[in-house]
Amino acid sequence: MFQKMIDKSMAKSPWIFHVNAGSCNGCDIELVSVLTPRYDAERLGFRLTGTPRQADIVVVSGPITSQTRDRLVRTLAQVPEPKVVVSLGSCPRSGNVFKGSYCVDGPLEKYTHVDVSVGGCTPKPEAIVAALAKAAEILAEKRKEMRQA
Amino acid sequence: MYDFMYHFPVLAIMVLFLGAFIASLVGRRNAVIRNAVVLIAMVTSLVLILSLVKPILLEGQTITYWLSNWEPVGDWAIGISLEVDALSLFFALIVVVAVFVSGVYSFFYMDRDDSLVNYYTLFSMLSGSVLGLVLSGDLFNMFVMIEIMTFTAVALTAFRNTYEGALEGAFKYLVVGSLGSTSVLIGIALIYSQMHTLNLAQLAAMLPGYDSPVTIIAFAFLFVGFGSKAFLFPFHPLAADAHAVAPASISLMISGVLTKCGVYGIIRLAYTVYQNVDVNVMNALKSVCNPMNANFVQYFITGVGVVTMFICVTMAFNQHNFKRLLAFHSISQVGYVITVIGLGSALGLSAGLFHAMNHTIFKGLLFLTAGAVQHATGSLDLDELGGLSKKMPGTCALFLIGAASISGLPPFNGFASKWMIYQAAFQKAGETGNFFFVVVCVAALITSVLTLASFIKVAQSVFFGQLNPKFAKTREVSLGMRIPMWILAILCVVTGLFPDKVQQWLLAPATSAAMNAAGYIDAAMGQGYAASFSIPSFQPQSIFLSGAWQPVMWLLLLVSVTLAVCIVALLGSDDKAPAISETNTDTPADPKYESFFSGEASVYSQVGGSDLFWGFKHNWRHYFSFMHNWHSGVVNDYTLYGAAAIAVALVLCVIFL
Amino acid sequence: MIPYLTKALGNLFRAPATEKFPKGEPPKAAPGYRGRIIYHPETCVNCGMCMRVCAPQCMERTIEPLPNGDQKITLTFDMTSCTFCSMCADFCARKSIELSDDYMIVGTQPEDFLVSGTFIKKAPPPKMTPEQIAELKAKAEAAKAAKAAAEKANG
Amino acid sequence: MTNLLWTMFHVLVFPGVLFCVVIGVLLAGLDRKLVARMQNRVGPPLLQPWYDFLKCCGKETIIPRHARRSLFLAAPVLGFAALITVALFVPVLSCSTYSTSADLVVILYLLTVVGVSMIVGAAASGSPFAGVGLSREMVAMISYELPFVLVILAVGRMAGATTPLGVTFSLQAIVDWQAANGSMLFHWSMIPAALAMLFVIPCEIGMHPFDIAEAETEICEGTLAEYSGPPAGLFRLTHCVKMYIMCALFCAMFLGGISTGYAALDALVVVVLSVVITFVTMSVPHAVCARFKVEQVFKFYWTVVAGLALISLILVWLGL
Repeated sequence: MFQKMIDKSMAKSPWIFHVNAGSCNGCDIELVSVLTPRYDAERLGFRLTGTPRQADIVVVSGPITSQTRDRLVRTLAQVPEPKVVVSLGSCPRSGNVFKGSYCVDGPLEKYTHVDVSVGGCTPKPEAIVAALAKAAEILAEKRKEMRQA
Repeated sequence: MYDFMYHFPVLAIMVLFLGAFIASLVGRRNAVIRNAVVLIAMVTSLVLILSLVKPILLEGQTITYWLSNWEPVGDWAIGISLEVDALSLFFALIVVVAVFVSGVYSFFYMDRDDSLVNYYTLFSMLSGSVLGLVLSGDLFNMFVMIEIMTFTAVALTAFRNTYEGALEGAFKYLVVGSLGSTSVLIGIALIYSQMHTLNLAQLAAMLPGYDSPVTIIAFAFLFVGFGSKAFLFPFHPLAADAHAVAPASISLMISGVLTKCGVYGIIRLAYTVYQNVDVNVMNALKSVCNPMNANFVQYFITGVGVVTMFICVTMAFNQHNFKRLLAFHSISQVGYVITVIGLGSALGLSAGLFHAMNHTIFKGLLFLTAGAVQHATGSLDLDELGGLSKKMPGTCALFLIGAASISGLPPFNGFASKWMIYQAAFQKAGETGNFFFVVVCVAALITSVLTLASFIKVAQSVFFGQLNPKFAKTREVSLGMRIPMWILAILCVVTGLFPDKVQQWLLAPATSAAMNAAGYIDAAMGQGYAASFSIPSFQPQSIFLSGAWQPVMWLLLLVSVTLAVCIVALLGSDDKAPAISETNTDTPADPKYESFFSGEASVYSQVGGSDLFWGFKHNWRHYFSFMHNWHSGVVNDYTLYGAAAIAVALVLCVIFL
Repeated sequence: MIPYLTKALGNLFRAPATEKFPKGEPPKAAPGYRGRIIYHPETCVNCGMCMRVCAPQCMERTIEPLPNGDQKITLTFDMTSCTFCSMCADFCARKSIELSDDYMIVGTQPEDFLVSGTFIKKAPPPKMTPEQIAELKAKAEAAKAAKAAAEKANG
Repeated sequence: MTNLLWTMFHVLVFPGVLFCVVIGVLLAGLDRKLVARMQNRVGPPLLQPWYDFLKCCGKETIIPRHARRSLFLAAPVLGFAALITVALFVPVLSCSTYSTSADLVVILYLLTVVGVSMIVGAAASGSPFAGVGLSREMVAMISYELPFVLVILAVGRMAGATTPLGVTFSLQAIVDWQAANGSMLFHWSMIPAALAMLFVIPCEIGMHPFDIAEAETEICEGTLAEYSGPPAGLFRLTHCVKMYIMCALFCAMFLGGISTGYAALDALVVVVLSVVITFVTMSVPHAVCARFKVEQVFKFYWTVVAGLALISLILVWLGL
């Protein structure tokens, strides 16, 4: 019973940790705006945490510059299982306008499995909310898989 | 019935001095014999004093021993006497237990030093002199013992004279300590010039009714002298300098035992000899037999205590040296004791005695853990140490017990005694309606929080956080060093859990004895002697508590709640997501187990020492910078403060008494 | 602080400003919003201008020759690479690229982000021989002459 | 036997674990909802803290390399248990379980134990952020302790003025005095103390404008920086339960003596009062204020709040 309750609440309380991997700050601002009254992601249980140790969803924005690469990998490793990785905006998947730069080590897939991506430069907050909601569903599924494994 | 026990006090003292003598004779050849001699001496005195518990503490007898059988003739007590009532025995118990623990610890702690024969000789002499002081029935003998105590302590402080500042610390202690001793001597001389006797019992009978400015001045001198032995404000900087460089076992002695001698002296002086503390029952008789202004003495003693405890705790905030920090706390706790002793109520006195006892236990424990850290790492610098809990888990646990005790966290003994202290101060305020005692109570409570903060700082700087790579090869100290610490830690818990038993068996008899001046006089000088000087007979005071605290019940509840939480956790436990820690330490570090540092690679980054409590220090920066300048470290200044203290005490006493 | 306080307390009795979005339809984007690209391959002439102006190089063109000499041209726009600058649409002479107001570019697979279109480019007719050219020229001149004759006759 | 059963009932159900957790979670959920509404948002569901806790239980617990494993895991359990024991000692209006065997100073220190367990847990985690966090937590503790102590003394004097000792610390005596003389809050000289206590509550709990120790944007959750999984959840739950306990303590100190005669009804009244106190002391400042700086918290508590408490103490001392 306890386990089922945990399974159910998994999708209801996903906490977000945001990694800026060299982003231009556009996506970061939009991610914060998701918590503003108009979009209010908190009503779905989302909360921005300050530490990866308590995060369920890691949101990565930016094209993974060579300066941030190691820090990103380390931070991703420090998130406890089950976790979901969301790539925010066009940059993490492709590099966007920074593609081919000497200091860009993208895409994000090279370092981790990306569960949900949001396209856009920058995505609209509604799109981010939709992506996070999807990520929460995936989180609950991962928890079930982890328990059955 | 206890005829043979009549000799026990003097034997307990002599055996220690004899131990010192024999150790110095044989010790140069054979370390084992030397240690055996010291151990035998310590154990013998421990057993002798413990065997006195039953007749004195439980049955309320008083043993008076006249050396060479020079009993008083014609009501003049000229001979040297030992007078052991419950108060003396209470302090003697503290002394022998501390000496035993410190001695056993020394055998393992001092293993890297040479010329140990000097150490053990001085150590035994120090022990003997302190025991002699608390058991003595004669003011001049007290002075002699104080002198032996001070000089052996000075020598032991400088024992590790290769340490930076060791000689300096010892020199300061010597100079300013001599000032205190001189003050005692002047007081004794003044009293002798007036009363023609120095026997405590006889003085206790004669002094209260004797209206003379000379005895009042003598009181000021004696108070400052004993205060300097307890390192009260403004003598506290000495303790810091001495403790920081002394071996840990000697720090235990200085903070746990020597300061208690000062406390004992002040209690004897104010309660038994001068009886100038307002012990409520005697209110009516006060105007008849005591010319001194009892209220003033109370305010004076309490005021000194409050200032001491508050200044020392704030000074401890800024220390970088583990033992220096402990030294300031040591004086701060003695400040608590002096504060409540000044209240003059039965509850206050028992709280003070309880705290004095607890202070020896927990501060001894803390000094020994500091010694263990020093022994294992060779450093005491709070800015440098860190993360030792992984290397020295036993010492860390012991330190946490000691820290919780001194910060007054339930259910340890520090809480039990501090709780009594708050009640005593607040009740005094309630009874007298005087706001001063409310301030005392608030200061005591705030000091307690600041103490907690200091010890959080030590815990974080020494035992938690990240291990300095410099100390990667640190090993846990030997069992021989941990056992004495465990003894003290267990005492911390036991006295904290059963304060009512401690109250019943130790504190109540000692409190009664301290307040029972008539009984003390009669035991030495014969029945009826006190009455002939119209010293009122003792009426036991009952203690009312204005609150309630049952540690055992709380602990049971805590354990049951913890169990309940654990059971719920186990029932709902999820073996798929267990608590995981790194298993393989050989392969390159797995970043999963690194501390989160915004994704940075794991580097040594310890937040500790002077980095902590910024918000507090920032607001108090002017006070701290003033205090920093005031504690100049110059021996001339400290001597000046000491002289000023004597002058102020004299002026105040002359004006108000 | 007082104005904040009154505002906060007032808000308690006001309907919240929050969108209903995750339940129900996503709200419409503002006019002029540049969202997911719509590509009309039927009008595309494969001029390649869009690829030249695209800063993040989000288009990929594959040219596949067909046996009859035609070319199958596939143009793929990667929405996770696009900056939605609308440069391609502006430069497209045939207006075969436009940016819609669909901002919901969310998916779990890379394919979810691809917009592609395919068209077949007819092979040009085969080259003419000199005789044919001469014949055509003669035809043209004959027509010219006939025209001139007709004008003369009318004039 | 029945005695043991009653003890078990007290520990597990009322006013122990179950009651505290349920009310604490509801209060915390309500607080979040109210803050959201005041910020013109919809806000999370009422049971959100409970979901958060359950979610944490389903996560992995990582023990970092620099952590001291045993203390790291024991600290949250110990803190939670110590907090529940406080609940057993705080009288719920006139209905008290063990409040005769504890007093205000004991409660003050038991609450300190809760804070210290969090500090020790943070220290044991070995993280530099936790180091900064515990330093701030301690400064916050020093800050609110002075006004708290002054309030306790004022209440103790007020309730004990008629007793032979002139003062009292006993919670039971305070509640009895209020039953006889009306609640503390309705004596005008106690109003500044009540105000001071209302300021102490959010700082003691670490609610938003005073959450300097867990500032997630500055120092990465501070004391909780390395906690993951069930221990982190337990810390959050402790936080929720503390909200209820501080409210109940305020009720006992300032609104005690009101009795309906039925224990269940009394508990309900306390819950309702707790909701009001939560709204006034936690939700409104949370919605209106930005986070204080460390030194500002200290200054604020040692000047304004301590001043309020001191006014009350002096008034009470003058017999007003």
